[in-house]
This record gives sequence, structure tokens and C-alpha cells, in this order.
Amino acid sequence: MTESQAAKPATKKKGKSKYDYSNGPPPLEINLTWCKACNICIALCPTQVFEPDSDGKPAIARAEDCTQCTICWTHCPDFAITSNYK
Amino acid sequence: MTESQAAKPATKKKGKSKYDYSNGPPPLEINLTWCKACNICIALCPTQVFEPDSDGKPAIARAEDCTQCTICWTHCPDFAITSNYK
Amino acid sequence: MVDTQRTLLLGNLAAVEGAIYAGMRFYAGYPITPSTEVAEGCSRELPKIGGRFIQMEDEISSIGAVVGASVSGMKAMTATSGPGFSLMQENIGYAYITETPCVVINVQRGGPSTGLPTKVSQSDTMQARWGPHGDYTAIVVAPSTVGDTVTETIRAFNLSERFRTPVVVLMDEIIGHQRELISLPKPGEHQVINRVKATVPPEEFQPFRLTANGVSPMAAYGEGYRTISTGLTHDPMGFTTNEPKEIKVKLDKLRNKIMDFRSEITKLRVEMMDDAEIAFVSYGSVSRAVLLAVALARSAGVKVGLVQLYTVWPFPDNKLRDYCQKCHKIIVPELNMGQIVHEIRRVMPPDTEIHSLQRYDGEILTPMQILEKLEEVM
Amino acid sequence: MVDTQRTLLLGNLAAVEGAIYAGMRFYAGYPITPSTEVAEGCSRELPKIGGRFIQMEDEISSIGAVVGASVSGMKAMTATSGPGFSLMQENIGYAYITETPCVVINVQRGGPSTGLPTKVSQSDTMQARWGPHGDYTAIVVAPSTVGDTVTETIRAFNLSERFRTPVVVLMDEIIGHQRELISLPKPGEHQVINRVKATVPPEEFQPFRLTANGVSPMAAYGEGYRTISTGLTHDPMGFTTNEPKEIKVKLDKLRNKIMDFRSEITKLRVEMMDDAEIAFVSYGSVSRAVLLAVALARSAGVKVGLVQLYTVWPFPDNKLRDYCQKCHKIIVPELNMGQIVHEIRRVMPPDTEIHSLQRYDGEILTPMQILEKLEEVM
Amino acid sequence: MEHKLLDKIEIPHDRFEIRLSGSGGQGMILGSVILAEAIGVDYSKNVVQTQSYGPEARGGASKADVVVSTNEIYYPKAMQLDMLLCMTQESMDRYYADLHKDGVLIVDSGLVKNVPTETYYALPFTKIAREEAGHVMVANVVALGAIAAFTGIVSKEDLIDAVLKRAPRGTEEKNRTAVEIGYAEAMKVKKDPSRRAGD
Amino acid sequence: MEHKLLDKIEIPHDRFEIRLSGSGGQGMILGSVILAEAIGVDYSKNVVQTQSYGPEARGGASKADVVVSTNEIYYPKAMQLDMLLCMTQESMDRYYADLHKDGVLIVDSGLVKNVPTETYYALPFTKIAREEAGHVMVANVVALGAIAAFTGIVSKEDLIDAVLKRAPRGTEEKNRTAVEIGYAEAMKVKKDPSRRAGD
Amino acid sequence: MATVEKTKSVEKQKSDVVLNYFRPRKKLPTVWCAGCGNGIVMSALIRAIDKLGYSKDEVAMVSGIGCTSRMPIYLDFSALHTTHGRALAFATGIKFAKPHMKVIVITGDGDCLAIGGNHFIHACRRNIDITAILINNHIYGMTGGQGSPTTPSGSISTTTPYGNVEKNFDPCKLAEAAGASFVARGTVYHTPQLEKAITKALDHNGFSLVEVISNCHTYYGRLNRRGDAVSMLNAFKENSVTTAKAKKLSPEEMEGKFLIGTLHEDDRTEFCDEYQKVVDAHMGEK
Amino acid sequence: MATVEKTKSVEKQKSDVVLNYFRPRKKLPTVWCAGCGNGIVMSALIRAIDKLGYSKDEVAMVSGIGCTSRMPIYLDFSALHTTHGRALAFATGIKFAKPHMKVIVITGDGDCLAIGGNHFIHACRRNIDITAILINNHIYGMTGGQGSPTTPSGSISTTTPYGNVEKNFDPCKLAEAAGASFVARGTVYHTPQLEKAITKALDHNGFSLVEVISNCHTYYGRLNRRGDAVSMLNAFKENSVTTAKAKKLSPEEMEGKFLIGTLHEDDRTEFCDEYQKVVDAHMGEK
Ligand SMILES: Cc1ncc(C[n+]2csc(CCOP(=O)(O)OP(=O)(O)O)c2C)c(N)n1
Ligand SMILES: Cc1ncc(C[n+]2csc(CCOP(=O)(O)OP(=O)(O)O)c2C)c(N)n1
Ligand code: SF4
Ligand code: SF4
Ligand code: SF4
Ligand code: SF4
Ligand code: SF4
Ligand code: SF4
Ligand SMILES: [Mg+2]
Ligand SMILES: [Mg+2]
Repeated sequence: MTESQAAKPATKKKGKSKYDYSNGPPPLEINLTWCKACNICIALCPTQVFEPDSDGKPAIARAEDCTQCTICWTHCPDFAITSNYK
Repeated sequence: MTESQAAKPATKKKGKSKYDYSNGPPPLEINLTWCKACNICIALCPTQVFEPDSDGKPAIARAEDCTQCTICWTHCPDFAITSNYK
Repeated sequence: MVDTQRTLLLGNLAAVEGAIYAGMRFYAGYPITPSTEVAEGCSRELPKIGGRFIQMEDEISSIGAVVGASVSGMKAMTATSGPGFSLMQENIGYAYITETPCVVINVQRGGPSTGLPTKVSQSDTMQARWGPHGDYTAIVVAPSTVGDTVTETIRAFNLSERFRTPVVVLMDEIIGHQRELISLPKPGEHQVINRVKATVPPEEFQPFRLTANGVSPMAAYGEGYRTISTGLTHDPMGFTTNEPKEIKVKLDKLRNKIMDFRSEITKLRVEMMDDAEIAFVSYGSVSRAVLLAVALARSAGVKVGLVQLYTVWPFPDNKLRDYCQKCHKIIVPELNMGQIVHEIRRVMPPDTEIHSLQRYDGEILTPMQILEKLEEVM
Repeated sequence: MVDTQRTLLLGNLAAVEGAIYAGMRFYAGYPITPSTEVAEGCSRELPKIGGRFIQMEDEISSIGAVVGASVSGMKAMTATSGPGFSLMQENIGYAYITETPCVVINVQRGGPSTGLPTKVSQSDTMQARWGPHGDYTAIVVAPSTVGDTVTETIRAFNLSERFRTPVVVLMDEIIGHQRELISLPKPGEHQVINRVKATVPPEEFQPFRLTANGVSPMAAYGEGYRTISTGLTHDPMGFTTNEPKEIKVKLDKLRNKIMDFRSEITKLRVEMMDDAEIAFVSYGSVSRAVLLAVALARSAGVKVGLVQLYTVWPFPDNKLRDYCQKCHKIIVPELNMGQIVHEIRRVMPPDTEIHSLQRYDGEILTPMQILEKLEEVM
Repeated sequence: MEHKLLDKIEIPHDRFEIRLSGSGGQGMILGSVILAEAIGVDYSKNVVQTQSYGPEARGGASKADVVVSTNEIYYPKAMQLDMLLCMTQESMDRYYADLHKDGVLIVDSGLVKNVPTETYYALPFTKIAREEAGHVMVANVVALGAIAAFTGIVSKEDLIDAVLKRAPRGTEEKNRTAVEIGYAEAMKVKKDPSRRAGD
Repeated sequence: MEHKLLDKIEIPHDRFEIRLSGSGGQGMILGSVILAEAIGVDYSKNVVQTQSYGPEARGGASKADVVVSTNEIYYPKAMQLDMLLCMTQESMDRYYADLHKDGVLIVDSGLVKNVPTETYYALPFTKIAREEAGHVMVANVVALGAIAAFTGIVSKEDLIDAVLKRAPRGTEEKNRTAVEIGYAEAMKVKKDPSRRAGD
Repeated sequence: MATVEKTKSVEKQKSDVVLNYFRPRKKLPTVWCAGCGNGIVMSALIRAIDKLGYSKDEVAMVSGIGCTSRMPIYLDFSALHTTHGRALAFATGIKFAKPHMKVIVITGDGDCLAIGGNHFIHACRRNIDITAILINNHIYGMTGGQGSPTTPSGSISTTTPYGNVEKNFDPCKLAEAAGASFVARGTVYHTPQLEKAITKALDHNGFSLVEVISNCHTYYGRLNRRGDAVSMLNAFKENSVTTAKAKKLSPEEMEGKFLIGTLHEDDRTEFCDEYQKVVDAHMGEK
Repeated sequence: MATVEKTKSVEKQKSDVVLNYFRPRKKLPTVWCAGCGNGIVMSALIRAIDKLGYSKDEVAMVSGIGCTSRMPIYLDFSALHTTHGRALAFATGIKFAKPHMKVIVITGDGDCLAIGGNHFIHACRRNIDITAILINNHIYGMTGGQGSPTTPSGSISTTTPYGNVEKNFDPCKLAEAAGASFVARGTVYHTPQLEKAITKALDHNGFSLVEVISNCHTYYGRLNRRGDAVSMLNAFKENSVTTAKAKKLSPEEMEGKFLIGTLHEDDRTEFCDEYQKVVDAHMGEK
């Protein structure tokens, strides 16, 4: 895989990310030990990337929609989200 | 003596008081026990009514010049001056 | 206010109930764990009875406002814990010298400094006596149960009004944060003492006059007596003085008005001391563990008893000596590194063995630990 | 700084000279009579040696800034008197628990409260031991002359750095406001102790590690060790803890690091005690009157001596017992209503007669009054 | 160590000590208060309630104790629990050691999976609350109902009165139902020894 | 009262105690500091200087003491004055009682009118300062010169050195003159017993 | 003669009104230095109180520690001479306990703004009906001339021997930002205006501050070569500008001058009044 | 693959930069409630520090007592977790002793403005180069929801059960009036702006304040029916207006809204710098 393949912006579609994660790691890493299930990331993500799991913690449900907008991880009060791309 | 005689404004003269103290009590009463000889009254009197005595305390030297302007007694920090007229 | 039937009451709220019963109508304070519920309770209850609650900007101003309210005529109190109590020391000293009645509740937690905000301790015992600078004499009472807290708070106000002096109620996290089912006292059930008011004509009034019982009548604001209270050493008129003789008179007054009436002020609970050979002496929440330990030891035939100090300061020298005269051993369990034990050493005859039982890790002494100590000492 | 030839020095400025000699380069304070000249002296002298003086907004922030400067690596002090000392108690407690070296000078005046700003007293003696809430152990030294003030201030800094703890210098208005001709110590004349610095690699460093001598090496800011100091009870890493075992370890450390080295800390002046039957025990300025009284009494053939406490706290139990073992009577002159006398009662064998000689009217005890007491006791 | 004195002493059974434990949001403290008030309707009983304070109380482990006695309660803290309710695995692990060997253990079987004994009562309080009482918030009240049934320390009627006194306006029925269901489910388990453990 | 011990004791004469007294603005404190420094040039002498603090120091009565001894000075405060300077009537009235019966009394004869003894030295220090030394402010220095002459506790030269060390720049000559005049005038009085009292 | 007697006493009233307000049995003169501005403020304050016609019993006077703070000792009101910096805290207790009293706080720049700064901003914030008279002499007088939070940058004090490196507060600006609803400044030179400012402040319902620029010639004056009381008073005259006049001046013309007059006034609700509403709403509840 | 690895780590840097700043051996998660704004501020602060490129050794972090004040415990800087309200006093000692260090104070609305109000205004007055991050959640979180000096009038807290009768401070206005030379406000909703405001504050020489409007849903939110963390964050979005936008709004449109952005900036001289001049002028004198 070359640099250009990983996380390349795809064609712009409304509600769709310009990144293509199909060949790379998931858009984000979530540290479930630190996450306290506050729901902020889930609620604030503009493209509804997350669904709550049974503990109320974020599960990446629509990776392809992640635009790497930074909103979830700059708002996570428990430093539980890191991006693999930005 | 009638009211009108006591402390009647005389004809206005520059540097002269409109009061005539010749028949009444002196324009001001000075409590020398409280006075601390700060010099404020002596210095601030616009018509130089006072001269310092040997202790530096105010002596009424030119009673006739007192215009009852209130300056000396509103500035006396030791409540040592009261007016007999105003 | 909750009604007088049996109610499950938090220790900190028992202090509120006791205070209101005693006539407290003014509270100023600053929140701090584990005393906060006292403030919260007052903020809820006082408006309902026309009283006044104010949350101040810190503890220094809290005791300041309390003194202000008291000199102007109200019964007033504040509550705090270690860090806040340290901050109050200067103004508590002001209340001593101006002979202003008021009550300061210290719900003790572990120290020093921020220490252990949610854990129990009795480590402010010496501070309650010696915290402010200068010479004065302190009255300090210490409840051990939720029920006690009601009655000791009433007593604190009574002593405060009777002797014109601040009184400290030394509670602790265990008492403050436990709930007990208790019946609140009915009106008239306890005596309520009010300060002696000025009656002489204002021009004759001396706000700090020496009297037979050492306590000067006090005038409220707005009643024709316009007095001055100052933290500078003063004469009977309240006027500042630098005269050695007048200074001595004032300081003697502060001591004698209390020490001459020590027996009226000191209060002890005495359990199974008649034939006791070994005595426990304790105060505050730890007394309850001691009570159980004593009961258990008695059941095993050990001649042991308890003297519980409801008044910690002034220290009840004589009463304690009397009750313990047959004891050759005294065990002093405290939730600190050994504080009141030094007083007991000072007071008791030289041939009495004094044992200090200390716990200072944030936990309460258990009856078992107390029994272990008893066994060790026996 | 004045040069080392004989110079007429005000007591309060002697404290400045001693402190600078000991390496003090940071002063934060708030003016208060009769300590103000300490601040004024520092404001003049420190810039000349690259040190720092700041007048803070109050006493609470003064001791706060001092602790801040100390943890970051400087030797720092403040000076105050009764009311300000009361206000400092909370943050002195913070210095105890965070084991921060610093020196607090209390130039005592009459209390309680604003009391007697320009008059002498020794009534903060107990407060210096028990003022802050919680359990801790205090080191308190007390000079009696202008010369002493230099050396005791140096000693205070040395003890503070040696034991990582705040040290209180208990002066009083007489010492602070008298001038004496003294020779300032030359460089090297007195030992100057500096805190033991961290040397292990940062990742191994434990800022509150238990060591053989109870004292943990300390890291300054900006030197690769990034530690945390907290007023919450903490473990050897400085991390807050609620674990009973860790709590006990911390509190024991605060006590043992001092009490295990008590003999190194306590210092006494012993005069004519070899064959003394009656001893005076005193501290601070009153000791000078006692010295004269003892000399005069000796001249009249009375076997009397003096033990002067340069270290008031920790109380020198053993040394005092040793020196006074042949004395059946001890007289304790104090400029208060009787404070340290209780400690002496606690320490001395039961058959020793202890007499308290008190003066608390703003004046110093005169040699004649001391002799009168001696005569009364004899 | 040999204890001449201690070995002679037995803690008398004039006390009944109950602990409710779980996590911060499960209402253990309120539960203990209600329980204490319900028990206290009987004037012959003295009751002391204590609880854990501090950071734990805000999210982590939470515990609340109720000590009941017909005599003066000298020592206010629990010494050996006669009954322990565990609503989380963490509280189970932490407090089991405090339970008297003959004490009653009650667990939320939906949340507590490992129980270090075989004699205990298990009911899925949270699940019951959600599914049968209308809201997961009343799981503590369901548990109170069960405690009444298992221990008999308080009557169902007194418990319901106490619960209703504390219930926010509008939630009265939900709360009454919660007690009833908890009580009923517990009675079933109690009567059916085969259901004493597991779920 | 009978004092077995006290009657036996006599305070040894190894101390010389000096008090300068007057009103707030007369520079008594500075005077005592200069005097102490001048005396201290002699390394065999110990010197302690004390003064009154407080509101008095700001305008009313003011006093400053210097205790001199060749031995260690145990007690720093004056007990029985060997010399008393009074620059106001008030200070005269207040401090005369503290003077030893054989002590030296020196008064500003321009300001102190009633002296309760006949044996004392009188010189109009303030007048001398104004008229002969150029400024009323140096009256204290004139008095220091006189003290040196009357008591011999310090040499004129050491005194001048000490005065000059403390003199504000530009006032050196005025101050030197003040010492000289005070010293000279005192010497005249001292030599002429008929002038010891009165003025 | 009778007529003269009467006239005399009537006419004399304004200048000797202060004599009616001295605390019985307390001896004068005051402890203050000759010429200290504190006495000038005291007499303006008394005239204002007299003009407003308060009975002596309805006035409480509270102070902290400092030269300034000695004032209540001399006056025939209920008085609390408290600890350094804490006057407003004690005063809050009095006012809240006795809302019908007029509570006046006398305080110095050190007392009010150094150690007492927190109580100051909080009294402003609460807008509790207390009138604070802050006598700003730019120094700690009582303790002998140390720098205060109003000592101008560059000025000498005994703790700023090389010139003050700190900035100074503008107490009026601070009070307004903290929430005070009446703020005025006067000087001991401008006695009629001072009397008026104090009158307005006392009459205002809410927290009111009157900052009075005053002279401590003994320390501030001496250390900074500002001469005696008279020179300092005259300097206040020269360096002050009324709010009205200031509008016509350019920033350059205002350089080195300070404003006098009413600087801020609003009608925010008062603390005790608001609390009373809570009591009225909940009184008698169980 | 190598290329990807590298790219990944480079790109990841900004989101995981905070991980590089945790105090070694200190365990996470934090003590804070789920969703507490404190963590959001902490991560913005770290990004700002990282961006400015300070070495860890040159940063000192000081706090008082409160939920907020626990922050320095988690971060790998020299840290002082002091007594309640006193952080700025201790910080002043550190900064003055070590003027080359970047001193950051983390404080809550109670810590900074109630008990600590005096140190706050004096730090502003001195204009000492400290950056104070004031996390304003309008309540005392740590002690369980009592009113603070920023609790809005009318709001419920455990000590204002009938609605707060007091007025609240505007900390930014107060700081400016007291003399702070940089003042900004942000919220935990506006994370990029917050990071920028903190960066500017840190970069400023002089006292800088960043007030951060934050959520204590556990107490303030619950007692005042403001919902959970998410609803409170969203409310911050709706109720805030940037300084730029505010210029275009009428007073009516601004009603109930608060400003965010840089509110004040000036270049007054800094305290330590000024003191250094005194040292330079007098060093070595006798
Ligand atoms: C707690 C405390 N700290 C310090 C002092 C000492 N002190 C007394 S008055 C004062 C300053 C007074 O200055 P200011 O308020 O300006 O009043 P002024 O004397 O100038 O009128 C100080 C620092 C004190 N009495 N108490
Ligand atoms: C001297 C003192 N008084 C009171 C307290 C109790 N206390 C701890 S934190 C706090 C308030 C915290 O509020 P804030 O600063 O707003 O921080 P938050 O918890 O909201 O982040 C209080 C009153 C204390 N620790 N010390
Ligand atoms: S980076 Fe933005 S789009 Fe991607 S998950 Fe986070 S909030 Fe959603
Ligand atoms: S914002 Fe963070 S803590 Fe909150 S749910 Fe998302 S990952 Fe978990
Ligand atoms: S009233 Fe006026 S004119 Fe008369 S003496 Fe006083 S100042 Fe002079
Ligand atoms: S103003 Fe007053 S005190 Fe001053 S000199 Fe005149 S009368 Fe005397
Ligand atoms: S020292 Fe200053 S403020 Fe104090 S009385 Fe004298 S002139 Fe007034
Ligand atoms: S109580 Fe409030 S401030 Fe504290 S951690 Fe929880 S949400 Fe945050
Ligand atoms: Mg001043
Ligand atoms: Mg907050």
C-alpha cells in the first residue's frame, strides 16, 4: 500500500467521507477502558459514524462516513478516541 | 442686639467679608486642645484670616475678612473649628 | 423543620435541628466536605422560619458575618471542616476577645491540609483549643451520635449565650454522615438560654463590665446602646487600652468567666465506672465503639468502664480525676496520633498508667481493636 | 547586606541577615507590626543579591508564594505576627503534608485578635505547635537576643532543608524591636545545609519515598523531574490515596522523620545547672531577664540555674529531664497565661514541683519579678 | 496470637446488619434510607444508616449500611453483615468478605456473574425493573421488595409507605409496583429452594 | 513585705543605662541609635538599644534607651537609669521616676520648666540648634554632644564619626557643628557648678 | 440677647454638627497625625448622615484595621472595629441580620483592596446595601508606610525602596466590574462635593462605594517628596477633574489627572430585598 | 508498508498528542464524571502546549481544590495541587522564582472566584505572566452542587434551593478591570476556538485568563433541568456569540447570549520583567 492509497479522499458525496478506509485501519481507535460512555462522540458526530454498544460506548457503525472532522476526539472528555488518519 | 445686627453682610468689598463681626462673637471658635497645628486652615483660608500662634495653631488675626466660606472647618481634620455664624 | 416524631436524620442535619431549636436564625458558611449538609440544611430550613442563610465567599468571611449577626442581636452559627476551620482561626480569636456568642461546627476529616476529605478523624482536637493566636479560653463540645448532635448543639448555643463566647462543636465525618432514627425534642423539653441583655440606662452601660459571674450583659444593635467592639485589647467600655493593668483585667476576664464555672460547663457520660479498674476515656464518634467494647468486656468479666467527654475543653480535670480515682489504668482511644491523651496525663495522678490507642488512617477504631488494646493493657 | 564588622542591628533585621546567610533568596510577606522590618529589610537587601521580594495581598498568599518558590527550588521565607500567623495556618499545614522546606517567622505580640500590636507576648507558643488542623509534627525555634536571631534563623533554614519541613521561628516584639551591636557571621563560620536533591533517573524518582532517615530527596522544577505535590494524603509517588495502609505510612513519615531525630533538632542553653536545686526553664526574650535573675540569685548563694529552650518544638523531653534531674523545683516564666509549662508538667517526674510565672499585660517580666517568684518558691 | 480476652467474647446477636452495594448510579444510598425509615416505623427498633462518601459515591463503587437493633446501637458501622445486596460484580468482589457466615447474600443475577458461594438468592432486579416495573431506575426498589421478603426485617406494607414518602411526584405507582414485584418474585424464590442460586 | 532573698541582692554596676526622651518629632530614636553606634566603636562594650513603639512613636511621647555594659547584657531593658535626657515636660514627668538616685539628668531648659530635683544639667538644646547650629532639627545631635561631655560614655570624636555616618548628604557640617556646640556648652556647664541647674 | 443666642445656635449647627456625634466618654483628640485626611472625611461623613436625618440607633459603622479604620471608635453609633481586611464580611452579617439599619464601612486602601479584596468584590457582586467609604491614601499608614495595591507604579514606600514595580488598582473600576450599583470618587480637598457624594451613596439602595483620595503626608508624602498635608491637599485640587469637565478634555489633557464625581449608578436589585422575597414565599412551610 | 506506518504516525499525531503528556505511572481514567467538560479542556490545553513546542520541563501546572483542580495530577509537568482558592498565590511564587517557566493555573469558578477571588484580582493587577484557565461550570462540582459566584441568579443549587438570589460575576470583565492584559472566553463545545484561545493566552507575556464555559451536568445540569452533557454542550453552542458576530447584533438579539473569543488584550509591562530591572540596577550594591 502506498501513501496515496491510505485514507485518500474519495469523491465528495453528501454525508459521505472523502476518505476511503477500505484498505487502511479504521478511521478511529477507541479506548474502551477509558471511555465512560458519556455519549458525546455519538451525539456530536455530524455523520453519525457511531452507534452505542450495549454499555453505551461508541462502536464504529459507519466508518465510511467519517470525514475526520476532529469533532469526536476533540470533545471526548476521556481521551478515548484517536484518529488513525489525521 | 437683634438678629439683623449680628453677622450682617456688609457691603461687598474685595477680600473683605460681607459679615460684620464687630458686635457679635468672633467669626469662629477654635478648640486649641484638639487642634494639632496641621496648618491646613491657615493655608487654605482664601482671605488669610489666620496667623499661626507660637505653637503653630491658628489665631484669628483678621476676623473682619472671614466670609464664612466653610473652607477652614470642613477641612479641619480635628474638628477644632466651629463657626459662630454659619 | 421536620416534625418531632421519629425521623431518620443525618448527623449534619441534626446539628441544624439542634441549632434551630436553640434559637439560631442566622447561618453564614462556605461548603466543605464533610460538613456541607449543615449549610444545605440551613439554606432549606431557615427561610421557612424567617431566618437567614448566606453562602459567603470563604470561611474567613463566614465567621465574620456570623459575628456581625451576633453582635447585632441574632443567634448565629457556621459549620466547616479542617481547612476551613484553620482559616477561621483569626476571626474566632476576634469573637473571643469581643466576647461574642456564636457557634462553630467543625465536622472533622483527616488532615493535615486537604488530607482526606471523606474520611473520619479527630485530629483537630488540640487546634480547637489552641488554634487562634494569643491567650483565651475555649469551650469545645463533642457529640458522638446523631441524637447527641441535637442536644450538644443546643448546649453549645446555651453555653455560648451564657458565657458570651464562641463555642466549637467538634463533630466528625462518621457522626456527620450517618443517619439515625431519632425523636426531635419537643418545645420546652430542653432549656434554651439567651444572652443577658443590657438593662441599665445607655449612659451607664459598659459593654465589658466586670460582673460577679464574669459575664457582661450585652446590647443588641438598634436598641439605644451604641457600643464599640474591637479586636484591640480594651477596657470595660470597649475602648482600646495599652495600660498593663487594664490589659490584665481583660485577659483575666476571658479566662475566669469560663474557668470559674468549669463544673457548669463540663459534661461527661459515665458508664460502668463504679467498680472499674480500667477506664476508657474518649470523646466523639469513637465513644460508640468503646461503649460496645466495654459492654463486651464486662460480659467477659473485665472491670472496665467508660468516661465520655461531652465537653472536651475546658478539660474536666476534677471530674475526670474523681471518676477515675479507682482506676490504675486508663486507655485513651482517639482517631488521631494522640492529642487529648496528653491532657489526661497532665491531670491524672502520677501512678496512673495512661495508654494511648491511636488510629489515623481514615478509618474508625472498631470494638475489636479496642478490645485488643484492652487485652494488651490488662 | 551590612558587612561583617560589628554593627548595631535591629532584631528583625538580624532575621534577614541570618536568612540571607543561610541562602534565603525569596521572601513573600504582608506587613504587620511588630514584624514589618523583616519585610522592609528583605525589600532592600534581596535585589542587591539577585534575590526576590514580593509583597503579597495577604498572609495566606504570602505563605503560598513561599511554598511555590520552595518547591521550585529556592530557599524561601515569610515573616508575620499573631493575626497573620493565624491566617497562615492552613497553608503551613500544606507545607507539612507536602514536606516543603520553608521558614515562617512569627514576631509575637499580645493577643488574642488584634490585641496589642506593639507589645510583647509569647502567647503563640501552643499555636505554633497545634495551629493547623490535622496530625503533623512541628519544628519551632526561639531566639532570645539579636545575636541569637541570626544564628537561630540560620538553624531554622538548616532544619527546614534537612528535614523537608516548614520551621517556625518564634520571635517576639522585644527581640524584634531591639538593636544590639553584634558581629555578623563570616562566610563558613556556620554550616549551611541544603536539601538533598534527587539523583536517581527521573523514571525511578519517588518524591516522597521512605528513606532510612525519613527524609526524601527533593527535585527542583525544571530539572527533569516532574513531580506532583498535593495537599491530599498521598503515596510515595505523590499520588492521592484513600488506602488506610498508605495513609498511615504517610502520617508516620511526617512524625518519624522528626521525632526519630529529636536530639539532633533540640537545642538548649544550660547555665549554672550543675548543682542547681531550682531550675528556671524559659525561651525567647524572657530568658535574658531570667539569666540576670539567676546570676543575681547565685551571687546571693541560691543554687539556681537556667535551661533555655532554643528549640521549643519538638519539646526536648529527655534533655530537659536530664538537665533538671537534681531539681525538685522548676519555675517557668512565660509572657503568657501559662503555655509551655504544661509540657514541662507532662515531661518531668511527678515529684517535681512546677511553678508557672506568668505575665500577660504587654510588658516583659523583670529580673526583680523573677527573683520575687524565686523567693516565693524557695 | 492467643487472646485470653478476645476469645471469651462473642458479639451478641442483638444487631442486624444490612449492606446494599452497587455502583454510583444504582440508588443504593436512597434504598438504604428508605429501608431504614421503613424499619424504623417499629418504635422498638433503633436504626443507624451509613454510607460511603467520596469520589466512589460519584460513579464507582457505592455502599450503604443499615444497622438495626432493639437495644441502643453502640457502634454505628457494620461489623459482620447479616445481609448483603450486590448489584454489581465489583461490589460482590469487594464486600463478600464482610458477610457473616450465616448471612444472607442477594445478588442482581443479571449483573453479577461470579458468586463465591452457593447459598445465596439471585434475582435479575435490573431486568425486572426495566421489563416489569417500567424503568430501570427502580431496580433498587425492586431489590428492597425482595429484601423484605427474604429477611422479614420489615413488612411489605411499611416498606411501601416508606417508598412512597420518598418517591418523586408522579412515580408513585411505578414504585409501588416495583416493591410488589420484588416482593413477589423473592417469595417465589424463597419458597422454591431449587431456585436459591443461579439464574 | 520582708524579702530574705531580694534584700540580699544588689544589682551590680556593670551596666550604664541611658534614656533619651521627648516627643515624636524630636529624633530621640535616631539619637539613641547614633549614641549606641558611637559607644560600640569600643569593642569591649556591649550595647543594646530599645525604644517605644506604637501610636506614641507617631507624635506623642517618645523614648529610646541605650544599655551599655562590658559584660554580656542579660536584660535588655533599662531598669534604673544612669542618665536621662528629657526634651519635653511630658517626658520629664513620665520618666523621672526611672532615674537612679545618683543618675544624671539632662533637660532642654527651653522646653522643660518643672524639674523635680535640683541636681541636673540644663541646656536649651532646641534654641541652640535653631540659633547656633542652623536648624531646629539637629537639637537631638546637640544633646548627644552634651551627653558625651556630661557622661564621658563616648568620646567626642567617636560621636562625630557616628553622627556623620547617619547624616543625610549635605548636612554633614551642620551636624558636626551641632556635636561640637553641644559638647562645648556642656563642658562649660560642667566646669561651672553654679550653672548646673536652672537657665 | 435671647434672640442672638438662638440665632447663634441655629446658625452654628452645620459647622458643629460633628460634635453631636462623638461617642460619649471617648476622649479626643484622635490618634491621627496632625493634618491626616481621615478627620476631614469623618466630618464630611457626619454632615451627610446628619443631613439625611438618620437616628444614631439606625446606623452601624464597621471598619477593619488601619489608621482609617479607627474612625468608628470616635463616633456614637453601634460599631465594630474588626480584623484587618474583613470589615465588609462582618458588615454583611450585620446588614443581613438587621436589614433596616444603615451599615457604613470605613476602610483603607490596604484594608479594602489588599487583604480585604475578596470581600470587597463579593459585597459589590451581591449588591448588598452597604456604603463603603474607602479612604485611599495610597499607602499603609498604620504600619508605617508600606506599599498598597493603590501605590502608584514607581512610587517609594518602605517595601518598594527602589520604586514600586507593581501596577495599582482603580478601585472604582473594580467595584463597577464586580457589580456595585453606586460608585463615586472624591478627595479631602473637595469637601462639599465629598459630602454630597457620601449623601448620595448613603441614600442609594444597593452596594455603594465612595473612594476618597486622601493624604498620608507622614508616610506617602514624606517618602515621595509630596510635602505636608497642605501641599498634598492642593495637589488633589490640581490633579482632579470632575466627570462633567472631563467630557470636554482630550486624553492628553487628562494625562496624570483623576476623575471625581459619580462614576457609576444603576438600579440592580439589592441582596437583602431579594432574600426577603424568598422568606415571604416560603415562610411557614414544613 | 513502511511508508504507511510513517504516514499513519505522523497523521495521528494531533489526535493522540495528549497521550504523550500523561504523567507516568498515574492511572487513568480520571475521577471526573462521564461527560465532564474538564477532560475536553484538558485535551485542548495539551494540544495548545504541544503546538507551542514547550518542553515538559519548562511548564509548571498549579491548581487549587475542586473537580477541575484535579487536572494537574494527570499531566507530566511539575505540578502543585494546592489548597482551595490559593493556586494563583502558589503560582506567583513559582513564576517569580523561576521566571523562565511557563506557569499555568487550572481553576474552577468556586476556586478562582469565591475563596480565591483576592488572589485572582491581584494576579491580574500585577500582570504576572501566568495563564489561568478558569473552567466555569457555574457550580461547586467537587462538593456536590452548591452555588458559586457564577451561578446565575435564579438558578437552583443545593444551597440555593429556592433559586439563587445573588448576582453572578462576569469573570472576564472583572479580570480586565483588575488589570489582566489578556482575556478570552471559550466553551467546551467550541474546541478549535478553545485551543486557539489557550494558545494565544500561553503565548502572551503578562497575566492571561481563558474562561471556559463548561458542563457540570451531574449537579448544575441535573438541578436546573439542563439535561446531560450533550444537551449542555449544545446549549453552549446556541447561547454563545463570537466577538466578531456580536458587533452585528442588537442588544435584544444578544439577550441571554454570551460572548466568546478574545475580549481584551493590551501590552502592559509584566511583573517579573519589571522586578528584574530593579535587580539589574541594584545588584551588588552594599
Ligand atoms: C491579618 C493582619 N495582617 C496585617 C496587619 C497589619 N496591618 C494593620 S493596618 C495595615 C495596613 C493599613 O493600611 P490601610 O488599610 O491603607 O489603612 P491606613 O492606615 O493607610 O489608613 C496592616 C498591614 C493586621 N493588623 N492584621
Ligand atoms: C478551605 C476550603 N474550603 C472549602 C473546601 C471545599 N471545597 C472543595 S472543592 C470546592 C468547590 C469547588 O468548586 P469549583 O472551584 O467551581 O470546582 P469544580 O469542582 O466545580 O470543578 C469546595 C468548596 C476546601 N477544600 N477547602
Ligand atoms: S472524526 Fe468527525 S466524522 Fe469522524 S467519527 Fe469523529 S466526529 Fe464523526
Ligand atoms: S466521548 Fe469519549 S468517553 Fe464519551 S462516549 Fe465517546 S469515547 Fe466514550
Ligand atoms: S470660614 Fe472661610 S473665610 Fe472664614 S476663616 Fe474659615 S476659611 Fe477663612
Ligand atoms: S485645621 Fe484644625 S487642626 Fe489644623 S491647624 Fe487648623 S484648627 Fe488646628
Ligand atoms: S500615618 Fe498617615 S494615615 Fe495614619 S494618621 Fe498619620 S497621616 Fe493619617
Ligand atoms: S461533579 Fe460536575 S464538575 Fe465534577 S466531575 Fe462531575 S460533572 Fe465534572
Ligand atoms: Mg492606606
Ligand atoms: Mg465549578
